[in-house]
Amino acid sequence: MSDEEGKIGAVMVVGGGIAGMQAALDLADSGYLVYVVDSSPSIGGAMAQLDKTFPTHDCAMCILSPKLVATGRHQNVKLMMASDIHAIEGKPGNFTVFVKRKARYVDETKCTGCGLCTLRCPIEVRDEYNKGLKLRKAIYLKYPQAVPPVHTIDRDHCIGCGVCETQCEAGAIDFSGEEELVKVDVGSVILAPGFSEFDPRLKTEYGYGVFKNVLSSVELERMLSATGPYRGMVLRPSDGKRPKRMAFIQCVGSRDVQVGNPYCSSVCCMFAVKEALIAREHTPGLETHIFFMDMRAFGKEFDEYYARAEEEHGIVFTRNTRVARVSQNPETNNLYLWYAEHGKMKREEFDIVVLSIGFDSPKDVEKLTEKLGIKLNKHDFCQTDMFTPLDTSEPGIYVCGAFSSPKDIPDSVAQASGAACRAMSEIAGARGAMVTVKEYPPEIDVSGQEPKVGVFVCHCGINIGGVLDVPSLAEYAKTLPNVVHAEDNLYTCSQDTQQRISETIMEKGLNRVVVASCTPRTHTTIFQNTLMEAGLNPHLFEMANIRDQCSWVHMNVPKRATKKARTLIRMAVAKASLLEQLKPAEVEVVKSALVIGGGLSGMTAAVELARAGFDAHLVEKDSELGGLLRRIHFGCSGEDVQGFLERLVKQVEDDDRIRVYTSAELKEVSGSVGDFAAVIDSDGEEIETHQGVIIVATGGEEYEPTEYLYGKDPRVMTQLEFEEKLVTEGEIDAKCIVMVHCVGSRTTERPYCSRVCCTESVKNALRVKEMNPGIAVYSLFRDMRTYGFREEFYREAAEKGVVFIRFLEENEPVVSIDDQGKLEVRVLDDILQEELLINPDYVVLAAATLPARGNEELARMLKVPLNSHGFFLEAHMKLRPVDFATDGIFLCGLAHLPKFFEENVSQACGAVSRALSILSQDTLEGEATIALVDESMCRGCGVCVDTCEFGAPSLIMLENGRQVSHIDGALCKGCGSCSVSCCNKAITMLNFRTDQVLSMVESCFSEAKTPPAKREATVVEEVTET
Amino acid sequence: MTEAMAPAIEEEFQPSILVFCCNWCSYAGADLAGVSRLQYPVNVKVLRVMCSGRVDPYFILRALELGADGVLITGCEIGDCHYISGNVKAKERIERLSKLLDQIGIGSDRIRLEWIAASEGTKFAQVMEEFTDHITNLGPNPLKGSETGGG
Amino acid sequence: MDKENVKRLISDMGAHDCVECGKCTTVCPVTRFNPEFAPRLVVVKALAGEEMDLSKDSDIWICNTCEICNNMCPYEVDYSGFIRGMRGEASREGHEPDCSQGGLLHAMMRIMANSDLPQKRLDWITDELKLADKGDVFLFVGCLPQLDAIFEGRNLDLVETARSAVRIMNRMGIEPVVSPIEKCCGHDLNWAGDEKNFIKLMNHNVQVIKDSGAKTVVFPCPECMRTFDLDYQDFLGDFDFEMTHISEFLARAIEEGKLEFPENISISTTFHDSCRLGRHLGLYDEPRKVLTEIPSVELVELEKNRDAATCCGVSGFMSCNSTSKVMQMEKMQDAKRTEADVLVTPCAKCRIHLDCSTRDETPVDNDLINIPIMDFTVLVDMALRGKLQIPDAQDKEARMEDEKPE
Amino acid sequence: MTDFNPHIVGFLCNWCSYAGADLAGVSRIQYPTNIGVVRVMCSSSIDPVILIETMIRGADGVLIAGCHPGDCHYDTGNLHAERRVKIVHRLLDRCGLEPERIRLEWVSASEGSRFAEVVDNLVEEIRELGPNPVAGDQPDLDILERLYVARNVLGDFRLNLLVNKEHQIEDVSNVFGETIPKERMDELLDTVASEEFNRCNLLMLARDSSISVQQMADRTGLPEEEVLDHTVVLVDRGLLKVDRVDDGSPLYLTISQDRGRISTLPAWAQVEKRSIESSIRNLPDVDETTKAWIVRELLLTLRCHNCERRRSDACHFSVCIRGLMSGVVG
Repeated sequence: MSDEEGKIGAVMVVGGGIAGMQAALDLADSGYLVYVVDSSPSIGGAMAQLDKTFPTHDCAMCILSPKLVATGRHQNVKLMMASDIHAIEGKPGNFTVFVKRKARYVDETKCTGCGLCTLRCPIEVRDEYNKGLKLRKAIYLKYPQAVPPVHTIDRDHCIGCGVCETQCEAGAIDFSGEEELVKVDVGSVILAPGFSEFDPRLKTEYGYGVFKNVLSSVELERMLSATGPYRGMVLRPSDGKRPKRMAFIQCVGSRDVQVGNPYCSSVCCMFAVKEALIAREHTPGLETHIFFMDMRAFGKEFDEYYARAEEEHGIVFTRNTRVARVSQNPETNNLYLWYAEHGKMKREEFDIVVLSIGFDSPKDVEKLTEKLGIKLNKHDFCQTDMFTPLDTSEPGIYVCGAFSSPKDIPDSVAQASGAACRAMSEIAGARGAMVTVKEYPPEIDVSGQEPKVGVFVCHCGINIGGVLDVPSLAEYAKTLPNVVHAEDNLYTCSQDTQQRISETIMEKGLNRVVVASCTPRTHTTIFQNTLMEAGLNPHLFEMANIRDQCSWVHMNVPKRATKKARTLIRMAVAKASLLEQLKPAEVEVVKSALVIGGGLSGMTAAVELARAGFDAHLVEKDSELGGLLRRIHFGCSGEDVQGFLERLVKQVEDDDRIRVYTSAELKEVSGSVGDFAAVIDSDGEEIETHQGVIIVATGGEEYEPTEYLYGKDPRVMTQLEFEEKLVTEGEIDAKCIVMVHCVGSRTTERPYCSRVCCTESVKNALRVKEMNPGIAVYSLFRDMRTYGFREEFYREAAEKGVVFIRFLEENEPVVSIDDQGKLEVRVLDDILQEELLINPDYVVLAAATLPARGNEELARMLKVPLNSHGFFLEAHMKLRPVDFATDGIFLCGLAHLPKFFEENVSQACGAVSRALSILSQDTLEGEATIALVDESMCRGCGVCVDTCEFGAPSLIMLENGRQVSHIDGALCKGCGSCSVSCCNKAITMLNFRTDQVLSMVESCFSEAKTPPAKREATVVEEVTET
Repeated sequence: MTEAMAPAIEEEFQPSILVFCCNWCSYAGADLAGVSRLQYPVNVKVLRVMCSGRVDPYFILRALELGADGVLITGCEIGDCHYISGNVKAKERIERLSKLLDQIGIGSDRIRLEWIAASEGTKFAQVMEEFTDHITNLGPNPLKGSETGGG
Repeated sequence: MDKENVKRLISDMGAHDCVECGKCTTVCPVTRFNPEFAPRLVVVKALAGEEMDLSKDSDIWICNTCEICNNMCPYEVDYSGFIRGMRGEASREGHEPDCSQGGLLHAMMRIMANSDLPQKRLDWITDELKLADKGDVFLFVGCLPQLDAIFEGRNLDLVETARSAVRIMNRMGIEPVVSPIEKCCGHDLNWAGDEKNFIKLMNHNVQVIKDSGAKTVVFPCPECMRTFDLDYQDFLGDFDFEMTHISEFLARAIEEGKLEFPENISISTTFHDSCRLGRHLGLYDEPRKVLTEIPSVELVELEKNRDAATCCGVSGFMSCNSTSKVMQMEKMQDAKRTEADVLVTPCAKCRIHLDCSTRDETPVDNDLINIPIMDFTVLVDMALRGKLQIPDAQDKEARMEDEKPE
Repeated sequence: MTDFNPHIVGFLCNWCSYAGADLAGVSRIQYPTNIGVVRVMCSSSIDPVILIETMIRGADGVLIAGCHPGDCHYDTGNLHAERRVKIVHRLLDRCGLEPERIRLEWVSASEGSRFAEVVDNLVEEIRELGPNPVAGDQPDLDILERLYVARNVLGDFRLNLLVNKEHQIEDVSNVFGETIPKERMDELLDTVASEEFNRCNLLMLARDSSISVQQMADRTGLPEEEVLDHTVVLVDRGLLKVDRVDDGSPLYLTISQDRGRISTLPAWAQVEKRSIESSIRNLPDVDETTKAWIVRELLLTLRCHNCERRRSDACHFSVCIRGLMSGVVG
């Protein structure tokens, strides 16, 4: 169904990688029905193959699986696996998409992912997920943590012997499946199909596929992963030995016109550094060498990561070398790298050579685009432009992730949220139209009742039943205090057992449930759902992990493992008897937002918020809007930036949903997510506003250089000043111009890369050459970081005669004025190893981008952290780039990190989409397991206020003059640190109360002892045999 | 060593050890050890808490009083804590408790603090193995058998 | 709740004589700040034979057992004894009080009672201190080393009291006996009603002292002194060895001229009468005598002093709550008002609780309470050595500094 | 070597070849005495493991005789037998024994003379091939070990499933209603047989002391990268583990298979174990460890991997053993 003008409140996301998932979650949280279409049997995309992520070395699966589980189980997300788009009709806001679903031969509702079928399947196939280094069966799960955890039969290899059907105890296998065409009505479409890896075979000179020990970077990544072929060990495929020397060759299939990929794939430099570090961790004594042209470490804390890798971890970086070819020593299978250094041809021997392969456009992308009618750019990626980076050529169809241009995980996630925001703006009216809210029976109040515990022990097929004596565990459970019902079943998490559990709850009047099966980390929500369906508060539930932490790890001692399982169940029952029903705190959401900073990001955010139907207060400290954008005149391809700026400012000022406060400062902020109170000082006048969320877009400033005679000689200027000069004076009377890169960036004081200045310099150099090709332009750089498609402009500049001279950090160029008053620049050219002397007419400095001055003060006001360089620190560098740790506050633009125009626009839309996931709800539910203060016990000592990282506790004055602590339910995360730091235990942690934990400790060590006296009061009813 | 061959050493001292695991890192590491079927001694029993910062020194002393032969407190690596600094506080509290345990004669080598990340299944199994051996050599908890029982 | 026990308790403590005049309730410091609590009501309910809930949030646990009521009661009803009896009854029913530090202290004492573990409790002894295995004078150190371990963050250096006592004795030519196997005197367990474990500690400690052959036992801590002097002798009858608090011991030493003080320090002090030293043991004058004896040490009395002094707010780590905070604030403001340089207290536990209150977020202005706190014995030792080091007053910033991880 | 008098074991299917043999007897057609006959209900009831076991037991040749295709009393029994013998031939070749030592013949109930001819011809051929190198008191231990490996492979679920399903999939239809061409199935069976053989071989090598990929490759003559691939599979199956890593490469060790199963054998298996132990006692002087090892291997195959219930042909199998003992070696 749809709203008045026929808009449909649903979105189709093509591609289930990290970008697709982020967009789907944002849309689903904001009240839209989402169809995720992915050609592979489960979602996860390329990130699922990674072992660790740079620069934090987080384990990729650890940070990805919460998103996987959330997407897999979200009420408003429908996964359409092993499916592709067949055709699309209709207009923006009302599309009809025909989706072709390949047959999987496994019923998604029945398969529990237990894997018994794979044990018996006789057919072994090279596993694509592990790049062929490992084998999988004809019936397989793409990777252990796959979502949905449903197996698939690979029809090309399966000989149809039918043994899997005999093994499947859930009866989920059905061989009659065939391809079907499904019609789906959606309002907008988001394309996030990701990328495909460049086939290194095309670079024949490196011998991939011929020499055994030449690997692609993804193959090495699989080796490094614990679920990989060698369980984390790096072994030479030729002889299974551990390598002593490993070489990385960069730009394989990137920056290479010959193979048709002239662009830079943006991530391979950092990917190689990370792999080198992790490989050394896994292989003591390993030497790693990286052969590269430019080290493109432009992201957040990338440069420090690169510097640490070189100085602390001893990774050998061999600069500006393009490896000519690789040859092999036939006996030892070792490899020789041939490369030129200072004009001489050198040969170095290595055990393993890793090719850092670049990105290609996704497989069969032509089919997709011709069906959807969207245009591709000359590299076969999606055509977008600077001002609308998230829109494709087709209105109503949006793009995000690597398909728009090669990018790393944080940029993809930010863009995914951005695309979600754009997709929502099209169908703002139909929000919540197609979303169903699950109805639960009214909750029974059990507070007065005696604890009556029901224990359900699981066989989990043979996973538990194969080692532990499960029936005896169920019998033992019956003897425990407060237990009135105990049973064992084959698969407790299967749909039918769930049904039986809720019936048993109602029939026996159980008011506590204990399930002894697998890990609570993944299964608690399933069982809590069952409790709610039986009218029980979900927190009256406890799990005993007798699979992952008992049967699977004590296979050789089944008797003693069963004894341990009895202890674990006894502990769970002891705690269950003391569980209380908990109601999470609810907060009313004020349906408006505060945007701090009126630059490009701030204005874009305000416009998108208004378009989504919410009011925005836009606070700008200058007298007019625009921020740093006012000083940028044209884009790399000559786009009219100032024209766009005027249109944007007009759009902001004309929109009655946006209240603009210029030359205004934020005085004070209080409250928490859902209801922030802000006091704005708008040139003298104090205004109080209330809003549900805050978006920080305070932008950045250009660095005032002190080096290279800047400020002492008018002929030395910054790139922005030079751009203004080019535009205002129209032409330039000079014979020679020298541009110096990394001025103020990548120094000990500011050890970060300002990301945009390499491209800014190239842009201005091209404009100069366009005006007068006769002018000699020298560009002195340390690393050319024109990543992504900007590489084109760097090549164009070189072709047009701009001379690029590399200098090392230790011998920086020297700018001086000679006796005739002419400017003089001396620099040691790293390649030619000679000192050059140039007399330019102008020296243009690529000055760094600094965080805005007011960041410290604002950070203290909002209680959000800054990173060591003064930019704002986001909640998670990889997966929550636009959120803060404190809920309800979001971040975008230069305030997060210096970045390009189109990246700012994407991140601004991303911040809005994250904000909409809160604004679209009327009330917000906080955590249920939070801390509570017993005001009679509390001395108001303030220790908890200092302990808490989330600012949840605060000291309040009671009417009788006593000072006590109060904990804000919306902010408390339930970690429990404050309750331990409180000397007289005035703070109780719901669900982990001290007496609950102590009851577990006591029952763990008192085998026969009945629990201490005080619990004898509860008389155990006569246990009725069911 | 299979069950059948174990009867001879059945009476031999089998320590019972309590392990506090934090929900986000070390508990996930324990699960990964399970998923990869890494075998470790059956003497360890895990108690899940939301953060290592939730482990009160009294829980540990109470466990020792009730006859625990060893108590292992595990949490996220410093800097990885889901609640930013829960593990830092845990480290301080455990250090202070260790001094007290030495003074009253139980000895601080009965307890140990270990950081185990969610991806370190093998490390979890190793730590369980090492700590169980360490406690086995140390011998049973001297308080065992005395009916402290508390209150 | 066993009716017979309560009846016997009421008669033992003379509670029958209670005429409900309510004087106890008026002077009770707890009632002043926590209107729901009234000592009289507890006794009246017991007299009426009412079934009382003895779980951890019952009234019997809120009382600080500071014995102001005993002191004031015209009919000498031993109210604190009655409360201790009721707590014994509660403990038999398995109830435990809500202790600060999560019950760490009580657990430690129970462990000590039920085991003979090799303690490491003499690390505080420095070379300059001369001690003996056998001898006439026995110094009962008590739980000072353990308390230092638990409250390490506060760097109170409680064990300096024991060092000072030994230095002073060495100066008097006495080499005191300090026992490596001495255990906690069990004061907190006694007042928490855990009689079973208290008796074990008692028997052990008395045996240790008997084995050492000491004639006089000197107690730096008033709680140990009270427990030995009153509670141990209640169970075991009079001991043949003499028990004195360090203040009595020093007072007598000064009388006998064994201690002379150099002239060169001048300091104004005010003295906090710990409940155990004052009301329980009646030792009001001895500490004052010692302080005034030290030349150029001026003693300014608190507004509420001697038997009217209010309690430091917490006893046996059981009743630390909002009421105790207000009591501590009032005490510190009293001390500050005397404009003395330092507040001297004879009891390590009072020092812990008062120091804790100043380090908190305080409702009153900081400089109304920022008077440094010193231990009585340490002050005397410093005076003797002529080197005075006044510790700086603690406040919230100091606490933040201590807790910052290095 | 004319005076060599081969021992041959003949498995004759009750309905056709046994009747054929009787007919030869009735018609007094003479044939050499070297054959010891075991009557089985159908040629398909002979588990390929038994064929290898017979060779281990020292038989110089084995004859399997069944009904002509189409005549089988149980409809497709002989077709299964045919495929099983083909697999055993492949494995014998890998073990270094001449595949011709095991021969499959169709002899109908009416072909008495043909039976005699077959026996005669087989005896001659075996005589040329010479005695079974693992028979007698100095068995060729290398071949013996590989025979054990072959036995393990045939005991394993994977190869058995493919052999047993081959007929259904090639001739009738698979679960998708199609048939798989014969070449593809043969090629599949070839690769599976050699893969499983190599893997079992590696497990045998790594049984006592941990061994590196390099050493395994030298001992087996397989290329190192193939050995590495096999170690990956064996580690995943929980049969092999990385014992330790010395300077260059990881050393692998087989995880002992008893996993507590043997010690918790159900009652009937205990009975079976005693009967086998007693009957095996008079084997040629094989040392104790190999004997214990054989018992364990036999017990492993006795129970269905799937449900650990007793396999239907187990009792049959024990009967054969007793028959063999008395028939050939005695």
